[in-house]
Amino acid sequence: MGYATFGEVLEFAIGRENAAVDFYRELSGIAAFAAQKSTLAEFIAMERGHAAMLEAMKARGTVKLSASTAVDLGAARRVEATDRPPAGMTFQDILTAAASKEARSFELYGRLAREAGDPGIRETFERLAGEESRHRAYFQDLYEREVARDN
Amino acid sequence: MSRPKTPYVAPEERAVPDLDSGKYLVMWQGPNHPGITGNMSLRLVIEGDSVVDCETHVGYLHRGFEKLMERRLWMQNFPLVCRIAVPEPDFNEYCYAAALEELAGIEVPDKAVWLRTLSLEMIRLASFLMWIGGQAGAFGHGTIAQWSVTMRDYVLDLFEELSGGRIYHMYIIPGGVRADVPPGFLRHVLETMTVVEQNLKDIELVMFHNAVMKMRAVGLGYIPPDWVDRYGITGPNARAAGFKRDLRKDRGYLAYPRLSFEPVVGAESDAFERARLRLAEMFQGIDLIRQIVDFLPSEGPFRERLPNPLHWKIPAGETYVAAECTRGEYGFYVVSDGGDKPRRVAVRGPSYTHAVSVMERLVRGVNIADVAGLMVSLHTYPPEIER
Amino acid sequence: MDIKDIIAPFAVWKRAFEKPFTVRKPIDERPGAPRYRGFHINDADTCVGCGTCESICMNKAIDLVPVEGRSPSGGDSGLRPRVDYGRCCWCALCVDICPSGSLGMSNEYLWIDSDPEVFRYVPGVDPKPWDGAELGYRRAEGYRLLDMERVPMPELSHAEGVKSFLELVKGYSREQAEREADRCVACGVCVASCPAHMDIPGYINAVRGGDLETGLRLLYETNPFPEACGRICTRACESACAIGSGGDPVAIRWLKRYIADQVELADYGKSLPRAESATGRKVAVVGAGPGGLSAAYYLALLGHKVTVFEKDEAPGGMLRYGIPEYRLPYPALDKDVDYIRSLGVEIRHGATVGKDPALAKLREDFDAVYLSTGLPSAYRLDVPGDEHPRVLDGVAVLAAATRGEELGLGRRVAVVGGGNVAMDAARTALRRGCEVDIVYRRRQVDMPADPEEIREAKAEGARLIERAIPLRVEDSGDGGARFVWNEAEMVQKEPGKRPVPEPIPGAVVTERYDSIIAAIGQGPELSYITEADGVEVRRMKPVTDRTGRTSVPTVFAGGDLVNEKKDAISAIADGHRAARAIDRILGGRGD
Amino acid sequence: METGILVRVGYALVSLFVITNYGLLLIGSMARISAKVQGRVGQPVWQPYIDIVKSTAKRNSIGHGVMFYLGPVFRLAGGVGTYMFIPAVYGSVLFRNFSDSGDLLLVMYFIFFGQLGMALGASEGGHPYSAIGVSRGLAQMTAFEVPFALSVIAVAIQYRTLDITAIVAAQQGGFWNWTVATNPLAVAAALIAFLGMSMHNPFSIVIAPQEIPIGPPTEYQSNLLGMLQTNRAIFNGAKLVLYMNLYFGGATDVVTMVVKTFLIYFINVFVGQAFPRFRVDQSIRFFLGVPTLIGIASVIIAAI
Repeated sequence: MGYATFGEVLEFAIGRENAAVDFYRELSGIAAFAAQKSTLAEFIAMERGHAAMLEAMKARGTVKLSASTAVDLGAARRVEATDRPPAGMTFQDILTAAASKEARSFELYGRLAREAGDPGIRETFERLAGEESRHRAYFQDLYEREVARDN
Repeated sequence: MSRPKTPYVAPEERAVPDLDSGKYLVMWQGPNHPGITGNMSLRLVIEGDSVVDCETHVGYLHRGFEKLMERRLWMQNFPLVCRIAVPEPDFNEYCYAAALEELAGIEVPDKAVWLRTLSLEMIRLASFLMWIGGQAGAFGHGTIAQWSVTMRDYVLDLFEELSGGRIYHMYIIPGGVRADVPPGFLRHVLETMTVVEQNLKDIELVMFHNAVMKMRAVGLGYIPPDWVDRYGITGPNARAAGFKRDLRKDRGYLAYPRLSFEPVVGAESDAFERARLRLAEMFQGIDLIRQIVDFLPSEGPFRERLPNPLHWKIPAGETYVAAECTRGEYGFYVVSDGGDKPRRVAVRGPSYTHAVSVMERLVRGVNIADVAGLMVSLHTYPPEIER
Repeated sequence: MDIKDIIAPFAVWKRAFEKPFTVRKPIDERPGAPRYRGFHINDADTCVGCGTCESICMNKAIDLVPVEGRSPSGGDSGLRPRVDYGRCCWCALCVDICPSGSLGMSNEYLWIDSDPEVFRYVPGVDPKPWDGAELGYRRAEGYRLLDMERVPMPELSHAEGVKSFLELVKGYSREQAEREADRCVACGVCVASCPAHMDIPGYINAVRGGDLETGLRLLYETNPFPEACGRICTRACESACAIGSGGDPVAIRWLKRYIADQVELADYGKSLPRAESATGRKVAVVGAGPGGLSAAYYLALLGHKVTVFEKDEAPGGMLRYGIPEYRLPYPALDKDVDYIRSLGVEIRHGATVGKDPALAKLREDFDAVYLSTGLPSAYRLDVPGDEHPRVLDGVAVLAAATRGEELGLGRRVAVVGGGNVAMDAARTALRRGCEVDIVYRRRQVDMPADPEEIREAKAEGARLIERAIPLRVEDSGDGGARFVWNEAEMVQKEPGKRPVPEPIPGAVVTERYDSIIAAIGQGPELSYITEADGVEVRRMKPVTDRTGRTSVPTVFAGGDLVNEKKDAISAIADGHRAARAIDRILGGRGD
Repeated sequence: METGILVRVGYALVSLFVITNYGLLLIGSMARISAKVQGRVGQPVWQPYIDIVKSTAKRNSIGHGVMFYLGPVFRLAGGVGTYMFIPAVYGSVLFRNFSDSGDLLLVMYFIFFGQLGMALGASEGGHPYSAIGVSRGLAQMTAFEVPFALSVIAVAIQYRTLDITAIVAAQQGGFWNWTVATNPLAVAAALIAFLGMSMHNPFSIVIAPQEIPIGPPTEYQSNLLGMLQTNRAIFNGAKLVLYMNLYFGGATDVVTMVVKTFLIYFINVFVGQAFPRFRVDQSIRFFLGVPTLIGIASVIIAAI
């Protein structure tokens, strides 16, 4: 494990959030019309917010995220999507992509937490995992409400 | 007590006493006088101890029912009509319901017919019991009044059990009745009838074999038979004058054609005769109630389905439905213009005839002490005068 | 004088040796009879505050008043009856008529207080010693003042119905309609629950009185699609109906249909209003569905020139392309649309806004634009293999059926989803001779479809497979597809939320189908809104205010595209609301 | 002598107090018995006390002149006077009252005195019909006084004295010495008159609510009514003691007095519950008929 210190852990996390921003921005680039762009812009803003929060955390040296893991709606497995939705992507495609991305982040942080030797770092990863699971739940909830209404 | 060979009959012409002569005294009896069976008032002109002239004054109880009914839905009038004759509300309920059913062409289930008959006979008995207390009380015999009012309360207990109300039963609803008999009710009816019958026998012994009662009542308030049709006298007042008239027989409504009874008829036509006749009718009523309990079907619906009471419209038409109540012919004349409210309702209560026109003439020449007893002997209920 | 007359009266003394009639403590020893009509009791939770008690009370002793802790919601006015015992005559007609059966009477008859105000209270809300009394007056068994059973609607039998696309529901006769209308107590709870706030008691009253012209006028005041809504409305009103609290709700939908069915289109003009004069303002409506055409109707009534842009070849939107003929026959829909057209509304078919003309052009050419494009495309199944050619789009299948195209569904068909689209697709497939399985992720009770639709789909022969989570679609190699799902169980994960299906490990089922129709949900088509238009869109919905106005002052939006309910009547309500708002920005008074 | 008088006055007051309470309890218990006949549980025996306390506690706001106030005073004076000149218990110092100071005639005068005072007072009550009520009452009183007076005359002739104590003394020594045994006709006439005097049925004419409820009970209220109610107890007691002395051998101790008077009073109730009431003309005709004849017969028997 290369992320031994608290700062490094946060750096890693910030990196991932920024990568997410880039991901959505990339999607936005191929978006065909305004409504898609506005949806993606919303998600970008959300991920930017996470990154900013982590930055602030790093600056203060405290972690304020809650460690409780959000309820897994069990749909992550089902929402197995590629990172690159087609150009004519629908709301469904965007939500699926976002949810699966959050799910992968959650799994990653979870693995990192299990592997971390230092209790402080483990705790930080667990908190990050919890945060990502909440994001994923948010997207899944949105999916349930807006897309799969009849399902 | 022997009756006079030619009873005194007041002349039809009203004497006009000269009130300024100092010979007469104008005396108001009522409206809160205990001898006036309710809120009405008699303006008596007396000379010495006897009444020279009488004028009845009503209006103390006027609530304008007939007019109120024109402003209420057909079904909303159902709880209203019973208030027209307080001690005997069921006849209002029956006449109103029957009139509506006739106009709307509704057939009432057999069970409801029997339950209605039961209800009417029970209230007849209660009403008579109240009357007999009044009659004894008017002559100062409070003991009888106490007994009979208790007996009436027993009958009202039955009504409470059957309908949920003691005075206003609101049981006979257009289309049928409101509920079947509760469990054990018929047994209670028979038990109560035994008690009432026993008590009536006591009353008969004490009140009708009583020297003082006879002194007071015999010969009092003689109604000549020729008055009956002229004044429209009905019920026991007419039967005591020798007329065999009873709507239960003559019109044969409800289950009466299927019951066995003969109208009681008298001859002497005075207060004592009327009292005796009513007592006989009470015994007859107990018998009728027993017959009804025997006949009452145990199964079957008790109410015919009616349209939504909030929108119920009755086809245009008019009808008059009458029933034999304790005082005589009780009738409802109902006119519908096809709307959801009655166009006009007129109530024919026997008290109007008896307590106003007959009373005014009958009371002339009577001792003031007898005015109350005479009035009660006509059996009138002021609330039904002012509907 | 008889000596007996002097001796006999002394018999009164016999009584002195018997038990007295009266009792010492009447209140303790003599409770009211079990049926006694004493002070009221009310089960405030069962009560729906319909106020029928208030209507029947001949003394006006009952008032419906707001009470602490209850707010109006569908089917509950939030009010509760307050009884004034200065007026009450204890007739108990209120108990007899109470649709929900919540009102009763205790057998308490004694209550003394020096403050007269206390004798006016709300039973069941203001606590009283007799609350919940066992004894007291109740409506007798078998005695109702109201008719709690709906007049049965003549319908084609299921065996008959599944053979063709004939309309199933035949409609009420005059006698039936009047009898059904008679059941209404005109409480008006339904009005609040109707998205369009139709004057339901008003038009039911018109049916009862046989005054269909008034009825039609009342219908058109809030809804220019009476024929369509009279058949396919989601009828929130009937769920709210006070009669439904103790029996079958009044068949409000069928009564609406009855009015519209009975009046000939040619006679519509006699009872319906028209614009008094043209304002000269022009409004463009995008989408000729119920929402768009409603907006067009009310705008036309206000004197504006309305042009409707519709990409399809016929008007009606989802009413035409989404709802099968057996539920809403095209002549009925045409009647509604034709009347709207008769007011001068122009419908341009084959005009796909965004391509031709562009939204910017509409904004330029018209004084206002109303967007009512709905949710035209079905979402994918979203499982591996969902792009298999035998996986079909439910909405497209229904539209193809409308166009009379050959569907080519094959013999065995799976419909995935539990909404009305799924039911319609299933029943359409049944009518095309297919064997249909409806595959749903949760249970039947969780299905968003109208229970009646589910019942009928099953009755017509569809097999319902519950708790089946789709896993993937595989090619069967013989021109069909294998549908693989995982059986699930319902798990209550979070208290208060609906239970969630959890896959049972290993319980995987594979079935071969000729076609798999996906009907899990529909999405909007918003590509016609460009960034340059400046219409703010959030989560694939144009952002609007209460009146339907978007961030661009002259552009309004409504219907399925915007609202949460996503049904015809809500779209109609949106259209009406937007029409009034548009009128206001065009200088009118908006009414 | 001075102290002797004071002691006697003191004794008389005690005697008056006892008879008042006895009278009230008697009324209460008779009401209770009447209730029993009527099928009721009835009022408490002490109800008359409650009534008096209640009436006396009420405010009086109506006055109709001096005579109106004096009416109840006369009435009470009549009651007290009647009692004061009758020996309540023969041979007892305490209950001797002032019996040696007056004779039967004085007592009879006092019986009338109260009624007349009442009539004067009530007539001034301001009610136009008061006169009717009072005249009905007085007419009946005049009628029942005839047999009563005849009976008293018979007794006076029989015992050759008008001194009540002497009359009682003459009856001592067993039942066969009582007037009821020696001159039953006189007793019969007196008892029938007593029914009228007590205003129970069938002679309850003045208080008949169904006829003319006009007269003292309607005109007087509050403490004046309380006074009348008190008098009713005293007056009843006095009359009962008088009857006991004249016809039933008097009493030598309080217990005998209570038993005898109770039984005499019960005769009223016994008849009263069984009959309705006469009209006033019937009542007068009645008293002047058979009871008067009996009275005359008793006088003749006593004289012979």
